[in-house]
Amino acid sequence: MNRYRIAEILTGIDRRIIYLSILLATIIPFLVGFPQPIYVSKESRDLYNWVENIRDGSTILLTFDYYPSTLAEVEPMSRAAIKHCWRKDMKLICMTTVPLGGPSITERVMNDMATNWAVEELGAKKIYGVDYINLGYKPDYKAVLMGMGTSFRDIYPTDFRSVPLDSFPITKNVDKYSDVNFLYIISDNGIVDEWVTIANRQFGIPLGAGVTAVMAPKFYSYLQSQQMVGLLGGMRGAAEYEKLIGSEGMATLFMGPQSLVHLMIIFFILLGNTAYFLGGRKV
Amino acid sequence: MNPADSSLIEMSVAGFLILSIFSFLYKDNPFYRLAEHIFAGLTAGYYVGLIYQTVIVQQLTIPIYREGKLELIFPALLGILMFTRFFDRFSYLSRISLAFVMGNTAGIFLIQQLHGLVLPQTQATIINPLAGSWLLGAVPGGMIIIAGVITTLIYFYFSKEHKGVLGKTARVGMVFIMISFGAHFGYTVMARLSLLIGQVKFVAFDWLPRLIGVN
Amino acid sequence: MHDLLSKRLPMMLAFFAGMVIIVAFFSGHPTLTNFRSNMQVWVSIIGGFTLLLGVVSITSVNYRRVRKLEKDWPYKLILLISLVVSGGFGIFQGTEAGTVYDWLFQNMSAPMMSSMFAMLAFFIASAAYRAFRARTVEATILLVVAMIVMLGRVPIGQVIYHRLPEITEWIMNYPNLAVQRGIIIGAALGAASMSIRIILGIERTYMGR
Amino acid sequence: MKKLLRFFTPLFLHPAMLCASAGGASWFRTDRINSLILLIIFAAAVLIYIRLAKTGRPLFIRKLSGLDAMDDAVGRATEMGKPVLFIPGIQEVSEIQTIAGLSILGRVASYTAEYEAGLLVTVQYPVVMAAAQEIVKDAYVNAGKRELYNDSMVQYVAGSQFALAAAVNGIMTRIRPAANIFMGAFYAESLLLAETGNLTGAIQISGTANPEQLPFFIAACDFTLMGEELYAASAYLSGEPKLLGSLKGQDLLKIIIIILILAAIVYLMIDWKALFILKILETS
Repeated sequence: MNRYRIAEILTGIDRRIIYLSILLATIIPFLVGFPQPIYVSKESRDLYNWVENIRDGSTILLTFDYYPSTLAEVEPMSRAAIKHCWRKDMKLICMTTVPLGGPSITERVMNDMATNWAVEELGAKKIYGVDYINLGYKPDYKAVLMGMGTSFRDIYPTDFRSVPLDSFPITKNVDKYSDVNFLYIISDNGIVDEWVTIANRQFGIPLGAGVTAVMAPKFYSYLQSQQMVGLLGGMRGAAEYEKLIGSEGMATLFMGPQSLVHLMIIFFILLGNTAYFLGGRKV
Repeated sequence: MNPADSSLIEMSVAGFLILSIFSFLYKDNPFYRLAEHIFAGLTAGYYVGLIYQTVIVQQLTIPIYREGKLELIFPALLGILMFTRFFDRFSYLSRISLAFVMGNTAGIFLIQQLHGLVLPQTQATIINPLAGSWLLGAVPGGMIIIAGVITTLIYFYFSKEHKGVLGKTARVGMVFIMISFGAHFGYTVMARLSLLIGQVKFVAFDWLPRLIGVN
Repeated sequence: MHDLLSKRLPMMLAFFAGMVIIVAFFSGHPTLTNFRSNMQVWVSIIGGFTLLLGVVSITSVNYRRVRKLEKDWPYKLILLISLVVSGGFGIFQGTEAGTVYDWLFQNMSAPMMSSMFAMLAFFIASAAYRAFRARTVEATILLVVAMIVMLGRVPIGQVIYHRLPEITEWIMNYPNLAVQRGIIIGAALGAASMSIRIILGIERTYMGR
Repeated sequence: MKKLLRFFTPLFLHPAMLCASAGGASWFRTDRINSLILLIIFAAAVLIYIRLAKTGRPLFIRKLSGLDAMDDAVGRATEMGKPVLFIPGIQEVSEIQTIAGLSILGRVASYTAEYEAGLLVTVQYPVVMAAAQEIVKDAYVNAGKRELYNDSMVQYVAGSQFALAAAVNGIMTRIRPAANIFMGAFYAESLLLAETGNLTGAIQISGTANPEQLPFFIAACDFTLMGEELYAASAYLSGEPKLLGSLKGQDLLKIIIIILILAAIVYLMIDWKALFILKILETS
């Protein structure tokens, strides 16, 4: 059998076999367990330390800027962030700039954390309007971010449930960026740029972000220019944060399958290239 | 999704739709098309509910009635003007609202880019090239950053032919760009796989075991 | 009159709105920043109506197909029914947790949207095998770095070679950072020149001419 | 009415008051003067270059290698007797990338007209279809090959992102185009298109400004226009003054930035106490 023949056989593999092997690679680690030492990167540690050093009981603006399509990657970040903040008894003002699903995801995650996690871990429910609030969504994110610099109430006359902001203790004395201590962005899209260039640069509020791995490489540039205090990149970043706050969750669990599928993909790239070179660099 | 809170019916609805979408991997089929159309319909419906509550009720009705902010009728009219684009004869009227929004966006954008990005990013590049990380030996990180930024800018410089020194610099820029895109590539693969893992976990370990009564 | 409404007024408004932002930014006087803030409320409200444009066009297109019983009309009918149900409950019952609207989203839209993107994992695997070839020097560098990063960012990479996470971190923080910065500056200049053209009325492509 | 007046008053008051209290801290933020200077320099550069381009002064832009490759691809298609497939992205015509893609389509169409190679364009929106038909027709008329043009060269493939990818993949495997050209805004489907194209053995040339899709195009295509190169290519091909002028203005600023960085670093290396340089660029 000459090398061209081998190359031909290799290129002839049906794509469904590849799909199946990927599927198996995601399932097996759940069943057998996988080694998962997690190395905490500097950008995650910086974010953790920054939040850790904020005074207990401060007010934080937490965003849910993501679509349902990336839930698996970013929801663990939101949960880890909420845990960290609530352990420090911080007040969370939540909002979203994503029309499709943003407000509903905020509702679900916040309510779940407030009623389930808070009771288990902190011993008491977190109360809507006192410990947290969901402002929901307003159209045209640029206008929203700019307008909030002057007054939250102009843009958000009410919360997501149409109750005026003045009727909640949490927002009584909060009406612009300078009234909150930190901006915690969890996002799966380019909105992070707007937060950095509007909220951070023009109104001076410090900001940290958890983003999907697709977005992450870009934001390293903002770390070094100190436009951002820390960064969580993808599920891996979430796992690192879970390790930092000492509460292993979904992201840590997912690192097992993640390891194995990465190996699979690398194997496929190498195999494909072997076929390519054996076959005389022709497709 | 928090499977612990959901009933079996809820999980089954979700699980069925997930499998319908994934069936596209085999080939285009009626289940996929059904899911696709339900999805498109629900998405449009989601917008209707969302805009009604957050804009019509919260941004218009409540402020106008409770606080007497009558001037808010104008943006509402400008918004309605947008719909003239469905009528050929009057479609030009929609430009009025559109231009107002575009002007505002452009103004914000302009300041964002120059003040929020160009200045601070330039400033952050002015660093001591000899300081910084000596990790991986040889070249300090600061030098890498300076060289990378400048050669990348040169690569995207279009006013001169890439020949001679300029060509060599641009070539270096190209290598830098490929390293960065390699990182991007790795990260993107990582992201897509994470999403798959999330879905597989729901179907194979939360929903199916409950459906067949193992759990 | 037609010329005024279709061309001159829009251009004047774009100029006015853009200048308000710029002047308020450099002045920082409360009168101006408050005015700017009010303007943002206006823009946000108009933005809401813009989002509905898509809904109107999707409804009319599909309604026409159903009425003419074109091919695939049952699918289009299902689309319309989903739209009416979700939108109707959203308007009459509300959108917060516990409503039908919320239920439809959490149990139907969200899982489907997640799956759409999760499907890409399979496509990437297949592309990794068939299309990602070291055919040029550029592609080779790209693939090698990609493999290092993919290993360096998962626990198994650390097991294979203990310095892989550090190497990955170095790649992200130095060469990657530098290139991203170059791209950010270049793109920022491009976006800024576009904005200048819109404010000054040189760029009117968005108006559909 | 009163409320309305109150809303608009600042506008009328402003210029007068600005003059009256020029230099006063409350009407001008001196800490932002660096941004103002940058804005003025940049706006001036862009506007002057646009004016120059309008007067017909030739402004040089280097030719991009991807464009040459496009000519070769059309040539190859002619030899093989197979068509060229062109996709101007999957966005509406209001997206700048789509516009750039369409202006590149004009060039490709004039080549296919000249060499009498087949051309197939697939689009996702009706408006883009109308625009693409117009552009292709123009190219064929200008090349004196009106009789070779027909409207079905531009095909409307409706539906979602993945439905489009599936349909185009079908077309690719059936007619096996000699060359696939992807120019415009692409998202997750980039991977699907490029992979299938690769499998059918076509020459593939791509261009997009969406950075997260670029790595996939680079790995799977023969030539890729990256980010700004897409815009440069469209300015080069369309020769429109506003695009050319802006590109030149941006180029000038890039050079200024490079010089600024280098000069500041050298100065800082000589005298590390000269940190005021960094202060000049400080934003607030």
